[in-house]
Parts: sequence; C-alpha cells; structure tokens
Amino acid sequence: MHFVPHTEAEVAEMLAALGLASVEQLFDVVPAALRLAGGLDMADGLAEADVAGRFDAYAAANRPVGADLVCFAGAGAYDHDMPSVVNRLAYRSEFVTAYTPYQPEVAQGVLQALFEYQTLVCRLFGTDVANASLYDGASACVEAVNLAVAATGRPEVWISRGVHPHWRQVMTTMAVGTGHHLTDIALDDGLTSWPESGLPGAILVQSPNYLGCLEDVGAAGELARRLGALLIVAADPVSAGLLISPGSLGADVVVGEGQPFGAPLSLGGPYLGLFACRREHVRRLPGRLVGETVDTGGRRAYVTTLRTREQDIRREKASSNVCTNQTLMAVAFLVHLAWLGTSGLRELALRCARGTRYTREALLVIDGVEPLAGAPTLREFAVRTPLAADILVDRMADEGFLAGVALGEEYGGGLLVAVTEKRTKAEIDAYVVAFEKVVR
Amino acid sequence: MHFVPHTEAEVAEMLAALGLASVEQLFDVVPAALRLAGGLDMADGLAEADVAGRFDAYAAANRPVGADLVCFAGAGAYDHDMPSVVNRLAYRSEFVTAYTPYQPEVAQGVLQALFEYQTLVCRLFGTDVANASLYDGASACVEAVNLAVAATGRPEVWISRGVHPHWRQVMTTMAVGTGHHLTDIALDDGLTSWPESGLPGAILVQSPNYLGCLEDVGAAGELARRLGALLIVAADPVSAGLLISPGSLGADVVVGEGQPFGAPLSLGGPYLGLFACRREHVRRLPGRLVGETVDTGGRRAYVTTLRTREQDIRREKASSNVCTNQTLMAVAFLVHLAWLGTSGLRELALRCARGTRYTREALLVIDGVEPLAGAPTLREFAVRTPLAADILVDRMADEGFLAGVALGEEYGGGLLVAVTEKRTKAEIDAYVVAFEKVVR
Amino acid sequence: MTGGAPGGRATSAPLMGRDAEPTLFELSSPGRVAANFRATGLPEWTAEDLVPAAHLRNEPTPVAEVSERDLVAHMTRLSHRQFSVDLGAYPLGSCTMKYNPKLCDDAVARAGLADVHPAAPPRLTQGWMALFADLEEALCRITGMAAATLQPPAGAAGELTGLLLMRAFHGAAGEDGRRRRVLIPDSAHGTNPASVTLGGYAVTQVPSDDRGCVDLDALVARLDDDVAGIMLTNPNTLGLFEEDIVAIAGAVHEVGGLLYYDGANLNAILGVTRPGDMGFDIVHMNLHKTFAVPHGGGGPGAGPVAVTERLSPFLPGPRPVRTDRGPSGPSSGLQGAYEWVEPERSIGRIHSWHGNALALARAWSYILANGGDGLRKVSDAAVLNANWLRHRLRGAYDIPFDRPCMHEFVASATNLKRDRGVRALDVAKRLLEEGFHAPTTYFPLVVEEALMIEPTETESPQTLAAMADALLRIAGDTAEDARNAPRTSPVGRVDEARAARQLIPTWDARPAEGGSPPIGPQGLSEQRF
Amino acid sequence: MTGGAPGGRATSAPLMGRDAEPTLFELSSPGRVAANFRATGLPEWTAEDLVPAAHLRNEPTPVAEVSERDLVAHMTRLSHRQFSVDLGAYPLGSCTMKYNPKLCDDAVARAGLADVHPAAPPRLTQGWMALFADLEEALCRITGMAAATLQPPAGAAGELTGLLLMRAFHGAAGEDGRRRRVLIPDSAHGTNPASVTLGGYAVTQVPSDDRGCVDLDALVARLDDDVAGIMLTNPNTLGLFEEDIVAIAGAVHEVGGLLYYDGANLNAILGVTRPGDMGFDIVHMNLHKTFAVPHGGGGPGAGPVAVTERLSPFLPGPRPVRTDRGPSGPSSGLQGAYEWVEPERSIGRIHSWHGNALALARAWSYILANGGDGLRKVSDAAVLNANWLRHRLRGAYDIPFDRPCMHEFVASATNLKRDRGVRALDVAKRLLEEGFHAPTTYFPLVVEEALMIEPTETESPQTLAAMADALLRIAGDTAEDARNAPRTSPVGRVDEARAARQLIPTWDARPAEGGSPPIGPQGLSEQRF
Ligand SMILES: Cc1ncc(COP(=O)(O)O)c(C=O)c1O
Ligand SMILES: Cc1ncc(COP(=O)(O)O)c(C=O)c1O
Repeated sequence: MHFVPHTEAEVAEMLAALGLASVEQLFDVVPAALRLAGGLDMADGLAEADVAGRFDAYAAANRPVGADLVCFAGAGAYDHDMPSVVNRLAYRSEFVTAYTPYQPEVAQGVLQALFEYQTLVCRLFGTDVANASLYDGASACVEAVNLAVAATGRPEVWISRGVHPHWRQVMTTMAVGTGHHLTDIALDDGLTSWPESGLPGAILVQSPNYLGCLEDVGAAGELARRLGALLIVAADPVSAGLLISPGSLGADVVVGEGQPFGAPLSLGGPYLGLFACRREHVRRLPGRLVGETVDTGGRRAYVTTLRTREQDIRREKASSNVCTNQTLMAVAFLVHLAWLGTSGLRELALRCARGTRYTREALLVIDGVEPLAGAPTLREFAVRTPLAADILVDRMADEGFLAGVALGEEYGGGLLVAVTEKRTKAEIDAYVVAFEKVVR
Repeated sequence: MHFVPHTEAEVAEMLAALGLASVEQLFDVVPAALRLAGGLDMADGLAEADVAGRFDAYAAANRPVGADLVCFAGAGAYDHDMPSVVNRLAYRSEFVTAYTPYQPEVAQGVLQALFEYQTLVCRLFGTDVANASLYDGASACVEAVNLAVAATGRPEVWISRGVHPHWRQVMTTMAVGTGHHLTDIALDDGLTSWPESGLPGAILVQSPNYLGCLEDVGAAGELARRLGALLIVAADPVSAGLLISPGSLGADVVVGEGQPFGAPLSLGGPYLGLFACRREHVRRLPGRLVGETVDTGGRRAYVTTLRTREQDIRREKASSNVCTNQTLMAVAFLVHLAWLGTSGLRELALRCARGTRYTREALLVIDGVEPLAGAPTLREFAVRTPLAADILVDRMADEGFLAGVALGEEYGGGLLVAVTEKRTKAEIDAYVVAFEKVVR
Repeated sequence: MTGGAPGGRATSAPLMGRDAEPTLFELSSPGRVAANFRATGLPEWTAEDLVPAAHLRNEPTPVAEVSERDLVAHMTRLSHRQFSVDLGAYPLGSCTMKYNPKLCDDAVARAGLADVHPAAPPRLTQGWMALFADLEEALCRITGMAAATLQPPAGAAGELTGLLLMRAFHGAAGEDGRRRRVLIPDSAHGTNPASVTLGGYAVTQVPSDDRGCVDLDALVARLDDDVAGIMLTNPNTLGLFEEDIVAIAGAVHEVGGLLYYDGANLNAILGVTRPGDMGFDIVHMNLHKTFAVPHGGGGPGAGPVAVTERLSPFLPGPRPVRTDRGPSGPSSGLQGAYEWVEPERSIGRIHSWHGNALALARAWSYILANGGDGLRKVSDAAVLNANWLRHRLRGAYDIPFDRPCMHEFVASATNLKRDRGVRALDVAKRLLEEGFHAPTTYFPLVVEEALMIEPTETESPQTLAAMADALLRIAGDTAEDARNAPRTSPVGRVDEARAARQLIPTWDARPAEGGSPPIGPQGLSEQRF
Repeated sequence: MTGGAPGGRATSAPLMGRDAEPTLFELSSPGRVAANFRATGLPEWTAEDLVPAAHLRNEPTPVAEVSERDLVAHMTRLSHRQFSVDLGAYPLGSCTMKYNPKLCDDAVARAGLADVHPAAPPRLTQGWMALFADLEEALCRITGMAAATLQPPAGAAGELTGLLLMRAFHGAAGEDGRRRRVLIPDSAHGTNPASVTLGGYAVTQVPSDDRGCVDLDALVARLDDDVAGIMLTNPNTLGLFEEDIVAIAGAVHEVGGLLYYDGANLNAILGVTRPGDMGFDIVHMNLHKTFAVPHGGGGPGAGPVAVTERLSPFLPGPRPVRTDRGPSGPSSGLQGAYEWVEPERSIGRIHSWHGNALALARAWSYILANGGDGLRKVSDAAVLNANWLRHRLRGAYDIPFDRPCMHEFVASATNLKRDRGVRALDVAKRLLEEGFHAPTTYFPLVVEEALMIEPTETESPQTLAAMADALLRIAGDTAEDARNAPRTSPVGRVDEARAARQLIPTWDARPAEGGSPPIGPQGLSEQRF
C-alpha cells in the first residue's frame, strides 16, 4: 500500500511546470554510476490487511506475559497495571504526530505536558530541575556521569555493582569515547561497600539496587561530599512512593528508568530515562528543558529554554548530543502518575512491597532456596536456587510463569524476582507450588 | 471504582451552603415508604483491572470469527476488512462523547460529518435526501413503511419474502401498533412473484435479497407506479458499487443495513439503518437531517434542519418517535467508505462477487449440494445440503469455519453462504474440503 | 494547481484559524486512491463476468477520491470543531452528559466481543449471552423489576416496546379493543406522545399542578376503563420528585391501567428508590444516560425495558436464558450454559439482532465498576450538584418551581427577557463563550424561556462554581452582548431559517449557480483580533 | 467553592476560548482520587511493617489530586493546543514530517508484541527476534550495507555508535592513538559535532563551496593520516546532492579514514541510490523520519546503524541472529530459530535492552506496506514536491543555491529583511496563521535567515499550491503585519528571553509572591473580536 497522493495527471502537470519530461530527470544530479539499476531488491508493498497478517505471525511467535505466563520478572522492566486513560490520552494523535515544540505558539499542548512531567519527576526525587526525558535508564546514567565529570573536572567515576548491569555496560561502552575511568564497586551482602578514600568525580549508587536491596543513600552522600564528588542516585519512581527522596539525602543528580509509568514491557523499549538534578547544575543539564513564561498578551505560556546548552546551538561544545528524546513516553508517564495521584502512588508502592514480602517468605520455605543477600528489600529480591536459575526460568515457563530473571556470574548466579501490584495471592501461591515442583 | 470527584470536605461545604445536615436529607422528598432500605442488592464496585478480568472471561467464552473460525456467514452481517483509519478517526473522543448537535456553533464537527454521510448515502442509492441514520436495517424498513402508508393513505403493504426475515418480524411487531396490513409475497426460484393487482400503499423488495438473488427492481417500480404504491427498496451498500442504483430504477424510499462500512460484527449491534428517499417525501423523513447554511459572518456552516418533523416539536404528530439514533456509526460509515473511495467501492464489490462465484462453483461440485434458487446472485448464495444446515454449521465450527447461516422453514431449509473480500483462495479451498468431509 | 482543496491546510482547526473545513468532495482529486486490498489468489473475473448486464451499472458509483493523509487530516480537524464531554462540562438537562469512563472503552475493545457473528450458534456465543443475562439481572435489581429485554436500541424504541407490551397485556385480557388512551403529563418528553401514537393509542394530556407535579385531581378526572396506562418519568422533567406517585399508581391500577416509567431520569434515584417500589409495571432505561454509554454525537444508545412478573411472558424474543445444563462451548469459568428462548406470548422481535450489544456491554462494565455502593454515590452527587447550583442561581434567574430538586432543575430567563431582552437562547450561546456547553433550552414546554440544567455527578464543585459564576455574569449582560454570542467558536450563530428555507441536504444538492458559500475568508481577513 | 481550578471549564480549548489551561496542580483538590487497585487477597501489611524506618518517608510524595474526569479533560484540552501532522502540513526541513499511516499504529498494538518482557529467554521472544532480523535485512538492502544494529534509540545515538565503531575499527588496526580528527562540513546538523566530541574526537570543519556542497579542495587540504573519518549527509542539509561524493570517498579512504553517512535525509534517495554505493562505511537511519515512526512531540525515535562487512564484527550486541536449527517456542510459520549473539569484537551495549522495539516494529510495518516499489515512489514524490515548491517561491524569496534540489531546499528571508525588515522568524509565525506549520529556521547555519523547507511526499499538489500562495502572500507583508503574527493561535508570541532570565522549570519553582502569571483573562475580555 502506498501513501503518495499524487495522481499521474498531477505528476505530469508538476513536471511540466519544472520543464522536466520524466520523474527520472529529477535525479540527474545523481551520478549515473551511483544509480541503483532495477531499484531496491525487495518485495513489493503489501495491503494493510496483509501487513496485519504478517504482524499476527510475529506476535503469535512470542509468549507475552499474562494469564498464560504470569510475570514475576523485573530487573528494570516491570509488569504494572496500566489504567485505560494512559493510552486514550497520551496517544491522541496531536501528541503522537507532533514534532519537537519548535513553535511554542502552536505547541502549548506538548510544552505544558512536559512542564507538568518535569514537576512530577522533581517531586518524586526531591530535586529542583528535571529535563524532558532521555532515552532510557542507561542513557540517563551516561549523561549523569558526563555532567558530574564536567562539573568536578575529575574523570574518575565509582559505580556500585548494585547498578543495573546493562546500564553499567552502556556506561563502559560510552567511556571509550569520553575517556572516563569507571571503577566497579563490589557489594557486600547486597549493599555497596565504598572505599574510604580516593578522588572520584562521581559516585553512582542505585537504590533499591539491582538485587532489590535498599542502599544507604545518605552515607553515600556524605562520602561524596567528603571526597568532593557528586552523588548520582539511580532511583525507582514506584519506590519513590515510600522512600525518602534521594534529593533530600544529598543526591546531586538523580536518574532512573521511567518504564513503570506509562510504558508497556515491549521487549525493552521505548522506555524513558528520568533525569533530574540540583538547580546549580542546570546549565549542564542534558537535553530539553521546558520553562514557564508569558506571551505578548501577558498570558501564561511555556517554551523550551536554556537552549544554549544544546547541540543545535553549542555544537561540539554542547552538554550532550541528545536531540530526539522520549517525549511521548514522558506524556504517558505524566498521565499514569497523575491518575495514581498522591495517595495512589503510595498505595501502589505499598502493594508491590506486600506482594514482594509475601512471595519472598513463601519461596524461602522451599528447601534449597536461600536469600542471596540479607539487606532489606522492597519490590524485588534475589534468591539462590537449588537448580540453575536459567534452567529454572525455562522450566517455569512450561508451568505458565515467567519466574524471574537469572542473575549473571558477577552475582554468583541466583534468581531475581519482582512482584507488582498486579499479582494476586492466588497467582503467587500457584507460582510457589510450581517453583517447588520444578526445583524438586 | 467510583467516578464522583467530591471529597468529603467538599460535600460538607456544599451541604452547609444548602443548610442541610446530611446527603440523606437531599432525598426527603422521596416518601419514606419508597426508600430502598439497605441500598441496592448488588456487589460493591470493582477496580478497573478486575472489570477487565471479568470481560476477559466473557470474551474467552465466545468464539469470534478469525483465523480459528473463518467466516462464511452473512445474512445481513458481513465480515469485511476494516482499515485502521476507521477506529482511529471515528472513535476520537470528540465524536464519541458529544451529544446530538443542539448547539451548531460548537458542533460543526459532527454536523459536517453527517452532511457528508448523507451525501454518500444518496450517491450510493441514487436518491435526493438521506437522514442522519436510524437504528438498523429493521427500523429503517419500519420507518419506510410508515412513510409510505402516510404518503399514500393506504395501510396495505406488500413485503417480499426475500426481505430479511428478522426485518419482516420487526415490521410485524410494529404493525400491531400502527395497524398496517402486511402481506408476505412469496418467492419463485429466488425472486419475488408479485400479484398483478391490489391496492398496496407500499411495495417492499430487497435486492440482493436474503437469498443473495438480484431482484428485478425496475419491474417492481413499474408495478408500484401502476398500482399507486410507493416502492421501497432494501439495498446493500457494498453491492451498490456494481449495481444500478435503486433510485434510478424507480425507488421512492431506499433503506439498508449500514454495517458493512464501519461496524464490527459485534453480535449484531450497534449497526446503523440507512434511510434515503426522493425529495418530495422530505417532510415525512424520520429522524435527523443536516443541512448546509451560513453563520452570521456568511461563513459556511451546518445545522439540523426541518426539525418540525421531529418528536420534540411535533410530539404525537411527529413523523417518527426516533430521537437518539446511530450517529457515531454513521461517522464510522463515512470514514470507511471515504477511504474506499470511488474506485475502491467498485473493487470491493467486485472482490466479494469473485469470492462468492468461486465458492459457489466449488460447493456445487460436492454431491448432494444443490442451488436453492436459480436466479443470479452477487455476494451471497443459498444451497440445499445433504445434512441439515444447522447440524452442518455446528460440525463445521469444529473444523474451524463459520459455514454460513441455516435458513428457516419458510425457505425449506438450506444454507446461506456469504463470501467477502477477506476470504482468500486458500481459505475457500480449505472450507470446501471441510464441507465435503462434514457432509459425507 | 488544478483540482481539489488543500487537504494539508489547517486554517479550519480552531488552533490555527477560523475558516470552515472543506468537504470530502472538495478535497477529492480525480484518480486519487487510499483503498487497498489483500492478496487472495482468486480468479480475476470482471464485473461483466459476474453481473448480469441488466443489473450492472456502467459508471462507477461516485464516492470521493481522497488520500488517506487528507482523510485523516479532514476528520481530525472536524473533531477539533466539536465540543464533547471530554473537553468540558455539558449540563444538558435530561441528557445526563456525565463522564464516560475510559475503562468501558477498553472493556468492549476485545475481539472476543467485537468479532462475534450475530447468527452464530449459541455454542459460539456463550460469553455474550452470559453478559446479557448478568446485565439483565442487574437492571432488574436497580429498577425493582422481574425481567427485561435488552433489544431496544434507544429510549424511544424502549417506549414503543413498552406500549406494545401494554397492548399485548390488555389484549390477553381481551381488553385491547376497549383501552384506547394513554395518559401523559404536559411536561413529558416528545418521544412519549410520539411513541403513544405509534403504539396505536390516543394521547390524553395531564396538566401539571402549580408545584410542577402531575395534578392528581386532573389525573383522576381523566381516568376511566378505556385507559391503557400512563407514562411518567420520576423525577419528572422539571427535576422534581412526583411525591404523589403512590396515589397515582393506585388510581391508575384502580381502573386497570398500567404504569410506564420513562427511565431517562434514573440517574437521580439509583439505590435510593426503585420504579418497582413506586408501582410501575414497565420501565425503560437510557443506558446512554444513566450508565455512561457515550452519546456518540447522537447515538448509538441502548434502551432496555424491564417489567414486572405478570408482563414478562410478553417480552420480545429471543432472550438469553441460563439453563441448568453445564457450560457449553469455550466456557472459561461461566456458570451454566445459555440458550435463546422465545417468551411464550412474546410481542415479537424489535431489533434486527439482539440490540446494541457493544453499548450494552459498555453499560455493564460501568455498572460493574461502580457496584451497588458506587451507583448510590452517583445519585447522591448528582442531586447535590443540582441543588447547589440551583441555590447559587437563585435571584439571578427565575426558578419557577424553587424547591429541592433531584438531579436537575429548570431555571427560566423570563426575568432577563423582561428586563433586558436577553432570551434563553442568548444565555445558551453566551455560556458557550464561557467554556461550558449550554443547558437544554425551551424544554420542558411548561416553562417559558426554560433553561434545563443537569450538572451530573462527575463535575467537581470547582467546575460548578465556575459555571455558576459564568451564569451570574451572563445574567448581567446587555441584549447587545448576548446577541453577539458566541464569538469564540469557529462559526458564529448559525442561520437555521435559511437552512430550512433553501434546503441543502447533500453536497450534490447545492444550487447550480453560486454553489455553496465559500469555505471562509482566505487566511486572515476575519482573524485580525 | 474553595480549592482548585475548574476542571470542567473549556475556555482553554481553542474551540471555546483563548485562556490558558490550568496545570494539574491547580486542578488538584486535597483528597481527590482517581486511582484504584485490583483485589489481591494479600495480607495488608503497613508501610511500617515493610520499610525500615531509616528509609521510610513520613509524608506521602506529593503528586496531584485530580479526578479521572478532570485528568481526561485536561489532557484532551492540551491536545487541542497542539499542532500535529494529523492536523495539517508540517514542512519542517530535515525532520521529514510525513503522514504516519494508522495501519502502523495498529500493527504494533498487539499484546503479543507489547507485553513481552525484555529479559524473557529467547524461546519466548522468537517473534520479536524474527521481526528484528527481517527489519535489519531490509535496512541493509536499502542502504547497501552488510549488517546493522537496531539498538540506537535515535539519530544522535546512532552517530555516537558510529563514531565508537570507527574507534574500534582503527583501534583494531592499532591506529586509535593516531587518528584524532573527524571532518564535518559547516552545514552539518548540530548533533554531528556534539557526537564527535562524545566519541573522543576533535572536530575539523570543512567549508561548503559556492554551490553549497563540500569544497573538495578544502577537504583534501584537511586530510591526513590523523583523520579517523568524515561525517556527511547526502543530500546535504541544503537539500543538495553531493555530486563529488565518489571523489570525496576516494580521498578519505585514501588516508585510511572512514565515511559516516548521516541518514536523516535518506527520504530523498530510496531506491535511487545507496550510501553503500557512494562509498560510505557506516550509516545511521532516522526511522522516525524516513520510515514514518511518528515524532511523538520529540520522541521516541529509532536510529539503527548499518555497516559494511569489515565493520560488522564491531557492532553492539547482543544481536538477534537466525540459526539453522528449526523453529523453537510458539513458532507459527517462522523460518528457523533465532538467538542473541555477541559480535566477536563488539563495542558493547548501547541501550538498556534492545532499542526502541515498538518504534522499530512500526518502521517495519511501514516498510512492508510500501515495499521496494513504494519506497521509490516516496523519494520520487518527495523530490518532486520540493522542486515544485522551490520553483514557485523563486523571486519572492532568496534561494541561495537555486538549482535542482532533492527532498528539501533552503530559502532565505534576507531579501525581505533588507527590503522591509521581515525576518525568517516572522515568516515562520505568519505561516502558522495561514494554517501550516513553519519550516525549520536559521538552519543550516551557512545560510542567513534560512527557511529550510521539506514538504514530504504525503502532501498533495493542492496542499503545496496553498502553501506556496501563503508564502507568497507573506512575502508581501509589512514588518508590522509580520511582527504581530501569530494572531490565530491560543497564545501569541512567547517571551523566550524571560523564560531563560527567570527560569521556572517546575510548578514548585514559581516565585513565592506573584506566583505564575494568571491562566488568562477571565472569560471574554480578550475574546471580543
Ligand atoms: C425524558 C426523556 N425521555 C425519553 C428520551 C428518549 O430517549 P432516546 O433519545 O434514547 O430515544 C429522552 C432522551 O432524549 C428523554 O430525555
Ligand atoms: C541532519 C540530521 N542529523 C541528525 C539528526 C539527529 O537525529 P535525532 O534527533 O534522532 O537524534 C537530525 C534530526 O534532528 C538531523 O536532521
């Protein structure tokens, strides 16, 4: 199916106006040697109904989570309930088919939504400013490290091993370009054991961390201040409903994965990177920032601001190269979180914590299942299993459960289990029964 | 889940303003004897996620048409492809959550859409005016009969047995109130054989008729003129892509079921009744009519017009009692048909006819399968089967096909089979194989 | 460039300008196509091969020739020219324009409901039948009735169904010939008398008393054994509860008549009282009012009819009924199996299939979400809002029957008309400028310059306060101000007289010369404000 | 009534008025709740039971307290304050704002795609892996490359990925230390130099010649064996095809450098020529431009990177690869089984998971629908539209490099500025009034008062003609006219200086006294036009 409206008669009329005899002549500027003889080596276009058929086949070849595969996997991608308002509002075509708000007079919709999003992110994390989103949790970590190194002039970065392994891998990839020295800091019984001394420009801790344990963010903050480093905290927006905010515990920059609000699991994307910091760092803030102002009539209005930080103006001296970000996901995040509201956010976090506690206690009764770490957890926890975790996950799939995420070597193996507000007692009990059967 | 925004404090404040002590006092006007002690005998409200769970269960207890139940059933409800634009546009919340356009200044969206819908219905059927929709094919027939009887002053109505049996049943139900005399006119080899003489006020024929046969509408028109009756034709909007329009063959009123454009099968509703007629009958037109006009600034505008026909003004003398109609379905009809466009409508009708011919010829090869009527068909046809049709349909469901619709006694049984543009040669061939297996 | 209007120009979107939107037909360009069709592998017979010459048209049927891109832009811009509940408050009296929860949209957006063929055997439609049975039971509990039909696609259809049930009932008693009249209060909605006529009855109007309720004496005076029944809505269209309802019921039943309840105002009494308790025999409900089925710009709705035990044998058929046999078909946790049953003395079918099924399903999802507790909250807040607003408007507007109302009330602009020539119509148009839809005007007919206001329960106190402030501002307007309203909408006041005088019902019916008025001033001429 | 703003008042919807829309925070009322949660049957432990005191916050985290109804109205009204492709033409140069087919929305709206956990074992994600492999193959055919990574979530991320691939490649040759510079033309997009810096390279700028193309001599003069490579887009940001591309490629390869192709302008050459044929080694694509992934107000996009054979061992991992083993998992007609493979010399992971999967799937549905034949039609029409519009604007606007362009061209308002003080910015704002989005302004930097216009292929000739007429009208404006634009939008020109001077980045950062400017004049004061 094709989407070009031009009729043959219209094409002829337009060519005539240009004094051309054929469409081919439009491309005379392309050296003959470069012309693709015979066109693209691809099938012709399909009808809409046939495209749908192809996609039915792809979808049928996956096993989505749901009643047939009850989800206990998390590790940075969580299976939360999403209210109908999210898709009905965030995916209105005005939001979906708009470009970056370059003309504020006709883009107040996206601009105000982003302003409200920035406000909510700051409220969650206890910070002064937040940008209009980055790609994902990993890119938010990368940008935070870049900001901290630039602010302190120190290329040394300490990264807790409690930070999501994929995020650490991405930081490692990017460090090749920036030349930062990244040092992994090991965990002790689930919590980061920081060195006493050194000259880091940034200290990066995640809490709850990858193993689900609650880190001592305050202590990390004191350490950072003592060593003259910036504290970067990777935080979870759901847990923010119950935990003391990183900002109030001394974080200079707070980052996170925004997926729990508004983004389906969708094999890992599009999600959105949350990025917030203290006001003193605003001129180093990566990406877009929306601010409130007025129009010529004194009417309240919104606009992207402090644009001199950005690549299109600062070019090689920009604070970041980000241009297209994840705005639509930020709008979905806004709708989902606004629907939850103040009491709903707390209730959500509480319900995740309840299910997690209940599941953890039930699993630990099974012999051979041991806690991987003793530190307190909130919405996710890790256990050692009698059966290798990857095999266990595979077998549990046949029982109708996505049992969790198998931990890598650096954690000595084990299974990471997440329980959201979606899980009922009945589902958890059935999971535990299947688990016992499989490990036996 | 509840949708009342009031907080307790607000309720208290409002009650205070009214000088009331409790919400209960608001109902003091309701005699104590009538008060429902203990409230409704119903369960408390469910969370959104739990409502979804209940609906998953209902849906799972149905067998929808699709890859697992390939549809060859029609009988007034057809399984057509629907382009994505239909739901994306017609179901925009501005159309979905608007009321009847009583304030034209802020309802130009619905009004213009209805004006365009009316235009398309008239183009399909070759008529001068069309209303903004009725409930369904049956109610359109009822209203057409009422119009014709009022116009001719003759309560006698001849109705071809080729008209959808359910529509005839509804007309019979309603005739008890109106006192019209309805006479069923039998079919001969699939076509209506009209009496030579009589004093009918209306003659109602469907073409293609219930058995899929193409009626001689022109002849019915001449008969009607000769007897001083109005000719009412029940037509199919898809077949309109290939057939000479009823209007040009002498129809005074044209009605139809609009489901093929924009409405899913959805167990039979909501669909929409198409209603169109000659201009001379416009003052008897049932339901809403949108007309073009101007605003105070001379700018083009649309408004509902000739409202003196309607119940809210004429009350017991109104041309009909219809108020709420099927506007949203009319908007969906508009989008679907506009997407098809002039060439697409013809192509659609052609493809239905091709699949029908191919299927019919293949089935007739099976021994014991005989044509039920000899008259030419277009998109649907009827056959006698060696096995009782209802049993055949039941067995075919196990083979993964909705084989068709079993015909009632008045047709001497048999199976009614419809083939739309959705059916591929592979599906039809598989259907025929299963058919042969089941009847053997 | 020759041919059509520019599909990509957005001056008709209020965000961008104040032009009118071109029609699909102006956007058309000969030969332009959006449609496409799946590959089937079938023989490519021609039209001539397939259609007898006598039936085949030689010209293609003219539709429109637009690109998918222009169709999308056209409909999207039209949507921006349309007010809706999702944009703001819609206090249309008698219409119950409450918020329609999005969860209901999603509940019915399931292939397992939408892709079910209506003629499929019951074994394949058990889920739908179970849903219908569950909804029917809930509606009976809410109204205090014994059984219901879900077939009527709207309120008016429900009314006619109810009247035919009356006839069947009286007919069974051999009284059909005798009972010719149906009583209706002068405040009744227009569909009531229109339905009575279609039911084959004569309308006898009953006046309202000075308290805005049915005049009991006048009613009794009109009662006789030729009366088939009476149609009432309670609260009535003035938003007032008919306090004499028990006496009225007694009197009507006394002469052998039946009581019909027009359920359009049910939103006022959910969980408070039930038509059945008041003595009604037949009840229709507007699911598109009380139970949040969105109005869709005028429909589709659903108007189920519930009746008492003695009328249930006459209900339309077929009805989905739970049998005691175990589940059949792909059951998944349903209790029992369902089949279609024809009531033994059924008046017959009144819909092509089973009614507006998806609308019925939406209403059921709404009822499930609210539950018994939530439905009562609905009426509490609906009545509280109406009374609070009535209280705020006192003094500024005449309020003919100024006593505690239920979910709506009727104010009047007679004082404004008298003092400064501002009519109900002007108030309505001014309210549009203030960011609210207008109330229902000039209905009920018993009140001059009527403004019938139904805030509904989903509007917040803050919204009510703002609406009250706006209405108070308007009450201070000069006729001048008022006449020019609305000035903020894409079109100003519309010339309804011209529409009727020179009827243009389709694009093709435009007067040969002159054609349609222009889409609107090019660009800005009108837009320099 | 105390508390929040009225959520049901629609004066901020352009249809109803010109006020601003209150924020969620103004719409909040203490204790108001929309949220609800499913019944789980789990023990109701308290926060204190579950969270160590040292971590537990004592105040709930402030969010907002709005009803679902007000949230819906708020977001719907905001959507009416937002221009979009679905409302009209959006000729933003370099952004390729084409129509995004609705079929792509539906293609990805499948639980079988959306509800798949990214950490699920490959056996459960075969469908996604097959889709990725199919898309990768198609992108390679379109660009003439050997292999690709789908991980980069946007173009800039693709650029950085490409630069890291360069480093890995040179590093493998033991040359990483030596090669420190990357060449970039002065017309390049800002992300190019920014990415070069993040890649750890120094930027060497190459001037354009008087024909708007890379100055070959200047380029050669800057080439040396310390050059890692060059980043180009072809057609370049002036919409001109770099005719010397073969010579450029030769010269860069000569000194051992690599050629990076910025795919933002790929829409011009689909099926006409391929970066691979031009000699490029690394190519990124903006699927949110060329392949109709909608921009979502600024994202998400997808920026896959394709490379030649010799660079493929360095690609990020894991990559989905088809094995010759039979299908595993719920296959349904897939050929073969897929597994995640780490390229042997991979630069490592560059996304948390596998990139913006749903955006990638959308692009694949678009490519499938168009097919090879349709993609060529895309470029034909995109280039035809741009040239036709350039032709129409000749004379009225300066066109610095006035010769056949590709999918876009750059005009300039220097003549208008000189003659009557009308700047590119004014032209942009005036065009909004005319019902079209503005072109990209002041980019590329090599053109003064630049107006970079990209009509795209989905706009009809009629739309182009109307856009041309509007631009010609604007060319005749006085500075006066121009300065006042836009007058039709819900807000007039926005004070960007104030926004930066007194930064208000959140609702809570409003200056203590005075607070925010008002939502806008009550009701009509501003609306009497
Ligand atoms: C009081 C009353 N009765 C009956 C009706 C008719 O209902 P419907 O429009 O669904 O036919 C309405 C709705 O307009 C009404 O308000
Ligand atoms: C020429 C050019 N290069 C690179 C980019 C950056 O792409 P993205 O915004 O997806 O990061 C863009 C898009 O703005 C562009 O126009």
